[in-house]
Amino acid sequence: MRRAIGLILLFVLLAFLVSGMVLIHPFGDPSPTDMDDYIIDNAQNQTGSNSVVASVVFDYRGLDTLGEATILFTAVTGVLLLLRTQKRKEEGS
Amino acid sequence: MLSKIVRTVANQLILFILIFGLYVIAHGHLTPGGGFQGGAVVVSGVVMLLVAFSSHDLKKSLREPVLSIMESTGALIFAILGFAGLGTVFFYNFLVGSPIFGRVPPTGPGPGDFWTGGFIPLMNFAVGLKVIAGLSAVILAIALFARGEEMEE
Amino acid sequence: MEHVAGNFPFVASALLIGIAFYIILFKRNLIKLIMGIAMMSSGVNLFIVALGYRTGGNAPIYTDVPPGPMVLSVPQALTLTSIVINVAVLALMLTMVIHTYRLTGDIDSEKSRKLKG
Amino acid sequence: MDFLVTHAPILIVALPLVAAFVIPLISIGRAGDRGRDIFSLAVFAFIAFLVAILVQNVHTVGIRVYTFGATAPELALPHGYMVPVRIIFEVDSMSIFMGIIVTTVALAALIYSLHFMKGQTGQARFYSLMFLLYAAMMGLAFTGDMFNLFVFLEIASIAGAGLAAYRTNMAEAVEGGFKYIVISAISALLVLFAIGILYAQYNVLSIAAIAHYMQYTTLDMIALGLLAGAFVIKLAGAPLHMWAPDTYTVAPAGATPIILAASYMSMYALYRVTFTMYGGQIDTTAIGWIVIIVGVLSMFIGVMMAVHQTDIKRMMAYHAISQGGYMLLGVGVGLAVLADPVALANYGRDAMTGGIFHIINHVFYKALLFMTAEAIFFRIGTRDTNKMGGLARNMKWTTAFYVIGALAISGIPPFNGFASKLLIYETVLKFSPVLSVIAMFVSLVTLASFAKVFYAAFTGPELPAFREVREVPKSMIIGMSILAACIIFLGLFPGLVVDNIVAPATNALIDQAGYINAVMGAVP
Repeated sequence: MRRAIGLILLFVLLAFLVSGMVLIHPFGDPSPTDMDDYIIDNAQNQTGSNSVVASVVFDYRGLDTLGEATILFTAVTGVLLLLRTQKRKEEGS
Repeated sequence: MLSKIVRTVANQLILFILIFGLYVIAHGHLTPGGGFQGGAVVVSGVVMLLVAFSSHDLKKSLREPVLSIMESTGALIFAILGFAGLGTVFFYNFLVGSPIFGRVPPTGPGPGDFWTGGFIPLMNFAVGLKVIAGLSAVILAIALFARGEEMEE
Repeated sequence: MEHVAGNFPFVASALLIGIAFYIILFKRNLIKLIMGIAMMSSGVNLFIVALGYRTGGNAPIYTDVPPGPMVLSVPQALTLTSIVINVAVLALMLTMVIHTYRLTGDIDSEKSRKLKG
Repeated sequence: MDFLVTHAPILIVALPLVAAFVIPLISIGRAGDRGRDIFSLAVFAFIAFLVAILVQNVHTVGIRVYTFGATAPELALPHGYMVPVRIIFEVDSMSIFMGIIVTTVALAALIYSLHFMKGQTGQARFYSLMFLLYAAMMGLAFTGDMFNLFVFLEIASIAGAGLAAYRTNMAEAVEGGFKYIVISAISALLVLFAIGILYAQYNVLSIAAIAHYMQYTTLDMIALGLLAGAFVIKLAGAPLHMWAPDTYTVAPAGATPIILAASYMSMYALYRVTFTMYGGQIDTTAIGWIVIIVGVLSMFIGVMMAVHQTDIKRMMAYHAISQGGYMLLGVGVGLAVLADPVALANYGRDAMTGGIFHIINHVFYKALLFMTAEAIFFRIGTRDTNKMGGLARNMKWTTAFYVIGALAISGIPPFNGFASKLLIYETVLKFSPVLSVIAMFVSLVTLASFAKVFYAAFTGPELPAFREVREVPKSMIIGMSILAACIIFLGLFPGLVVDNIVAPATNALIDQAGYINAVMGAVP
């Protein structure tokens, strides 16, 4: 029973997604491209970097990369927190 | 621990992997690559050492507090580079036009100049440091835990 | 529907997400569940990076680039961020599965379950 | 001072991040514990001061725009260009309202944790994760960029899951954390997929720019469905609420209130998307009714599941789902009549105000209740209400705080729950009397449920096992009394709070044009 409901949900979701996908602009011809054109045209003289992707990652969207570095830090902190030595006796648990 | 052949080859190969990883990090602003990618390359070398030797042996050379400090330092350098732009705006690329990495290349296709990019190469180094330390720590911690050992606090 | 053939990459990534959902919903092994989430993230990354493709475009890096249009750069940056995020999520998930196995001796989601009701 | 005012939005997000990076460095070695506690408190006090500055600033000058990496913070659009290129923080009254909630709760939780965590392992990383979670929530509140929202959502999920699974020697804790991260990962990927769809059509990522160019095509509706589904999962809306009781039950005390607040940040994101990004042009009546139905289901299922729980924290977690239903009900009514100016002025705006006011009230009293539950657990080592009894004799402060929280959640005057619930009952009555009756009924069941636990745990004969039980340490009492004071203040002066904080937040949500113009004002 649960399996049947799950399968129906899955097919509804799939139909939903696939029907959406065929409505997107044709592959290889994105439009509009205002933001990306601006970045491709100005990346070199604004950031001095030849790699446009690097200038997007670190300059135009620098905060995302700070967030991304933070996520890595968070995950490492989480992993080391969970795999910690528990020599001292825990009071709370 | 694997056979002597594997260990010897791994010992020699780690140097090349390290150099390639550092090359990818250093040229992040000119070629495809950057801090994350180069860091992942270096960490793949660490994984190779983990396979060739044992996690017990590796624990002695890669100690957890050292990795922790390296990781925090990388993250801090990144954040401080963001803060350094606060004279104008957070994340303002304040190094463009300065003597350090401040050259601006001619617009259009070109051979690429290492001393360009403003703070981007510095950020690549910070992120590379962070990724190397962070992912090594995660992999080592999981490997040690699976063996029933623990990293020292 | 005239775009179906032209939009094949988008449809493929949607199908990948669908398969991933099947795994997440019906597989009880926790490792397979994590593989499902990894597949789902691959599907989404594929979708985003495919959005930025321009026919015949070069990689958006000016170092020794041949003449011609460049593909969009923002989707590539977003994908880069998203890949790292998924690495982090997977690392934490695997750690939790290791703990689950250590504490309950099982990685079956029904058998290792403690919290009910 | 000008410097602080100008850069307050980013300092509030970046300083906790730096603190989180520094904490592992300064707590290496044995002597680091005390220094770290002082450092954490000092940093947090400074951040709270910055939040106060920003609240004052936003309420006087209106929406604050902060563009990262531009030559001036207000320069959202590059010179002579039509679309924003860089990441933008956009702080309006609604963002700052969420900021006030999160900051207060995090401050109380931090102070509470100082004694709670003493002597436990892994403290440095625990505090580090708390700061990361706080920074992520503030970033979520302030950001004006869809992809940035996704990034902060992921930081919040990962930090929350790490905190929830903190007690790794209990299988339940690991399971609760695992459920949280699986649910978060799936919903975050749905959000990312929706962002991809929106980006494909408009080639912008800023919320204001997407709203400006919005065409309301089929694809936009698919994206709205994915976004709404993802956020309803994350805020524990009714059919998708199963993770919430598990996670809230197992998380350690200092972390539970913050994880709770994080789920309401998803509710904020849901409102941001439906009101600001899609706005009044879509068929808001249908979407409003969907929100109302989710809300009523959450209210009803949550309270019905809560009644027969024996685990005190699990009971409170189900009540959290139920109370979330009130917020959705209030805002759903406002959304349903958004296109009808007469009804909106008549009761819709007040219903929304009630729903939004309920967020601050609920986070405060539920955080207080979770803290009292953990205080009991801290002293007697069990959360099973059947094993408790007579605790009021030795734990007077905890008992008092529990009573305050229980009366507030049941909507008894003069506590704050009454103020917002009354606003919701009155306005919903004008919209649909049946819904109002259901809401009152749920409130009664809530009162019964908390009264039952009160009699079981705090009154009755003194159990021999608990004769030696002492009151919890001072820092835990201070943490709880901060929240108790806020509850009483909100209950005694609801008008003051509604006029000064809540009503501007409601207006900011409704005022889509203002949000767009703050960024896109220069576009012809």
